[in-house]
Amino acid sequence: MNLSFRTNVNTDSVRATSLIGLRNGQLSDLLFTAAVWGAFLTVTVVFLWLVGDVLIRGVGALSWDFVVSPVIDSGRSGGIAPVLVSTACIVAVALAVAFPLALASAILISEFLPRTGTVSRLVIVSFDVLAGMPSIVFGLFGNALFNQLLGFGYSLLSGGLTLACMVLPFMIKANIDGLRAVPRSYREAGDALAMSRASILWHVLLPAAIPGIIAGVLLGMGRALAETAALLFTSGYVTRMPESLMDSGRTISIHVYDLAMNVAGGDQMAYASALILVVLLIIINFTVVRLGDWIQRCSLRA
Amino acid sequence: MKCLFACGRITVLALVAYWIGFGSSHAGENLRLLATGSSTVAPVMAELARKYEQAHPGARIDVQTGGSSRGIADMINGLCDMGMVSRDLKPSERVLHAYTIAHDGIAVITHRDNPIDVLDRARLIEIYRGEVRDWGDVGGAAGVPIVVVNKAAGRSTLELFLHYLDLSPDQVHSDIIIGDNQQGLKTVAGNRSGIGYVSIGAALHAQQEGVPIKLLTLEGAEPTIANVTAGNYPITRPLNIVTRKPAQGAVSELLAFIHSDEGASVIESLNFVPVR
Amino acid sequence: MTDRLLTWTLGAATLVVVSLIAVIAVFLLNESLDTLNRVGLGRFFSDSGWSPTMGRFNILPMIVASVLLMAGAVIVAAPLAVLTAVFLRFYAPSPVVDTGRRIIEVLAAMPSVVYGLWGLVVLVPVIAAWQQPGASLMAGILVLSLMIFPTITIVVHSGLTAMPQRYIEASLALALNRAYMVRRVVLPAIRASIAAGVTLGAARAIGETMAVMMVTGNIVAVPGDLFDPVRALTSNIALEMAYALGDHRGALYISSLLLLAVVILLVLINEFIVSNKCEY
Amino acid sequence: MDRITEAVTCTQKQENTSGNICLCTESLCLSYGTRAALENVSIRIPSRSVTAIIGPSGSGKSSFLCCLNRMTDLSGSTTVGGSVHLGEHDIHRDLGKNPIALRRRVGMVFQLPNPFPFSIWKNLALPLTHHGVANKRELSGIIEQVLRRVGLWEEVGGRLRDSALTLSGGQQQRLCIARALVLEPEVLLMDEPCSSLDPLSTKRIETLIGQLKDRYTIVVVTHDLAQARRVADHVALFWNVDGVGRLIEQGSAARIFQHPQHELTTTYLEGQL
Repeated sequence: MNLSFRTNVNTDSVRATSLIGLRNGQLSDLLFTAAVWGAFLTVTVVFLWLVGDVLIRGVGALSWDFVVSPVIDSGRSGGIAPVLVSTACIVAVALAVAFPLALASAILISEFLPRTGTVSRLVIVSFDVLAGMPSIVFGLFGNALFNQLLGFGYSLLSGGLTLACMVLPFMIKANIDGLRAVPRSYREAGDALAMSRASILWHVLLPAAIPGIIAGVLLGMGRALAETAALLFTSGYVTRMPESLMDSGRTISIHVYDLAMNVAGGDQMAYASALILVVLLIIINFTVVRLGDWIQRCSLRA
Repeated sequence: MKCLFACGRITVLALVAYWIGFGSSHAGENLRLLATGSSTVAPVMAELARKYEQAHPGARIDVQTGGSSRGIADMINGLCDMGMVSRDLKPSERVLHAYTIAHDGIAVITHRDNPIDVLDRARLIEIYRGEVRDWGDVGGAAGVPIVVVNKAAGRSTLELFLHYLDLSPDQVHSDIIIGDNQQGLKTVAGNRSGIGYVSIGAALHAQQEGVPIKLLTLEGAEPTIANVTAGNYPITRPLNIVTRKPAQGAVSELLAFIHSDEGASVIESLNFVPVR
Repeated sequence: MTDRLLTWTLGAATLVVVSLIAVIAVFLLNESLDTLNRVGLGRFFSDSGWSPTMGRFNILPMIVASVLLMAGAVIVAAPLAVLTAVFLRFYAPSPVVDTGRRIIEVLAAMPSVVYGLWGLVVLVPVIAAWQQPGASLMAGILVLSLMIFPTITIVVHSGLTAMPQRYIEASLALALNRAYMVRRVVLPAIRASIAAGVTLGAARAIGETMAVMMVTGNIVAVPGDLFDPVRALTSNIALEMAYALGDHRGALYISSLLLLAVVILLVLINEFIVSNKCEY
Repeated sequence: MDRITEAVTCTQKQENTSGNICLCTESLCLSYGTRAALENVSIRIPSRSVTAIIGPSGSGKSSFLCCLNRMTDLSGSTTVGGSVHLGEHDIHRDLGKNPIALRRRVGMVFQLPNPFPFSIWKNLALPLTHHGVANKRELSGIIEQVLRRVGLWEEVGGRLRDSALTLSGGQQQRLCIARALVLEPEVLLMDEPCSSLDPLSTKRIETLIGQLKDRYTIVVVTHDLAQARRVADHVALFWNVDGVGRLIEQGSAARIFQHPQHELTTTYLEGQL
């Protein structure tokens, strides 16, 4: 009360400069503050709407039976056991193929190629292109190569191989980050001990880079789990328990899509499956982010 | 590091074991068939396959939808063992062999709450040409826009329906394009002002399941199995299985099962007309 | 000796990965070439419509739809993303910062099919109650902008974090208020990050298939307004690939080449922006 | 506000300083969270002269400087006790809600030159447009004037559209001084302005400080005693006593350097000499 009065009196003496500018400044400051809060609140509301929708509609149909029962009547009843098995197979194939390739490329790029050289620039750009490529294009490629040319047909194998191509750039990037976070002094210490590059790599660098490597695997897993378009024409979408990798099978993402689009009365089951998918992905993503923070802290400390 | 490699090794071993184990355990009676194509045929085929598998342990018949044209395309590309096609083969497709397993018709559907019960062919043409855009103009609720649901190209239901209306695909004005029968049912059930057309068998089945749709009477004939069987209903079609070579082995065994009395009862239970 | 073996192995693996992009391009080209020779590129833009089974191959309406979807999504998402990033960096009270970060992370982790499901079941009926048929360009733009929003936010936010504290100190010492500082100093200083985020988001938007296919109605036509249904290039491939034969299949592969070209362009722009980013 | 003032452990002899007192603090205390950084600082800074704040690292010199234009508000966990008066205004009470108005009157130059990554022109125009100068001719007038005042006009007058980051370190620092001057502040705070510069640039800045003191009250933090001797009219020595920064002695430069009264001052001056 008293305070605000005095403030007014005193700003009068500051008026010699330009008070109008200040007043305008305060107004625009207020508007801008409102805008950033508004943006964040909008995002929060939409987020709650989206997550709440999935949670509320999905949780009702969720039970242990749902996880272990076969798909009945196109998914209107029963559960998603075969879908989970197919998903696991496809993701396993994708990771088993992509992991060694990704790790090897990451080691070559971060340890053997000069960081700013033309070659590594070119390689990195090609990874960026691969990372940005629409998944449906991977689907077409996989269909032409794995399904038809190599004769795998609609199968978990075709789907897994297609996804392997897709997750490669993400895994490589995470692995590179992990390796680059290993302090330079480790390598120098190894060199000073006259160790060979191979044994420095094996005994020093890889163990130190494990968090990054795990982050890469998880990232690839997340990408693979979330993918739909690339699998429509490679793994197919049979709903039954696969008996070998040459069987067709659908991942949980495709199951959600199919229930939502093609099954009248399938919405609740779609939401239940979506809830499982979202929870899996959130767990994976949080682990990756925390690993990333940890890696950054380590590299800062070093 | 060691732990990581151990995990990797276990995964690889498990995968190999899984693959080899399952691959070989059924080697003796290795009957594996994949049927792809028409979403009208798919539910019938799936149910027939289930019954057939019960009678023949070890047999495995997988079914995938995608439209009649997919059945033909997959057959030509060698991606499936049986193509499902819900129409007659075109002259260019006659290199394939077709086996009719049932008959079906196409029903015009609206939402259950739509007051319309009957539409004649001329009205349908006006609606699908986009000349009539309001339900009020065809005797329904005035002021409610008509949302025209149309099938995607390559679907035989589309071809037959447009043939019946004597329209070319360009003449059709549609608001939503759908693929499978099931998607058509779902779209119309979810939109009170929608109109669409799907397989009679699928529509009747959905209605029994409580999906809120209504089948319209066309030219005085209700879309029922009886009318399709008697030939009274204006849009009917055969449901076919196509193969590249004449059916033999497992496929012909399956066809024999389909044409048996047991097969016929399965087909009837799903509101389709078996081949007599 | 082991070192040489190691280098060769690593080199071979990297070669496989790097050549993957070439292999993909070759496959797509191989599947398209026959059709390109027979039909000619011109007809993809001049035919009277898209009905490939009848030999008419005009993909222009779908290109227009894809571009509109991408532009619309960027126009909606980019300002929202920039404001949110600014909020998290300069305005949010510290407990809100963590919550905000989590929200962005979860949105980023959400698979496209879940966005599609939400769009189909929740958003489309809301729009339909207002403007029939609901499944429309508008629905596509909203769902896409929600999808690319976290991508842009994360890139812009890391740009803000990387920006040196001394610019902020200087601004405060010059008696700039917070809004003015953000608008005139901070945002111009991180414009490269904003551009990088936008190109990344745009690449994601134009490549998205499932969510778009589920909410746009998939009519092949140039939309007259925001509430008309459209079909994106990607959705077209997903819808028709299953049964496409001959030139029809070729046409789909050609549209995928087109998509690939756009993405490569966006990635190169992004690369250019990032590599020319001033090092403060 | 009425913090109990403990017995000051050092003699703090107030002496008559020539001219008006522009800035003065009364029992100023500052803590970051629970860690105290400054305690019981009462200082008088005469106007239109150069006051040098000297002392070893960690004695709270920079923290003290930040209290004077409330840059301490920047981090949320700081608490400030005591009072700071600018002219007759208490900067916390009278200008309480509005540090912006305070910072218009108290400019600041930092240890590292921090021009914005924009053109030279935009660096100088930005604060002006914010404070309501929109006329382009007026802008260029002010910009030329301040650039001349810091001796940069001859060097960069022809390339105002170039990025400020292309300038040398010394030029950047003079640009930052110019940028602080465009708002015509009463006080100019300088936090070790030469510590990142080469001797030649340092000399230019020192000369500049000498020229500017006719118009502005200047407070310079420095750990370079020689520099303090060269530029300062008044000197205040800070010391880290048990982890907390305290003011040990203040007075005219001539007196402090020739007749230091506190033994810490003597030690510090001897150690450095």
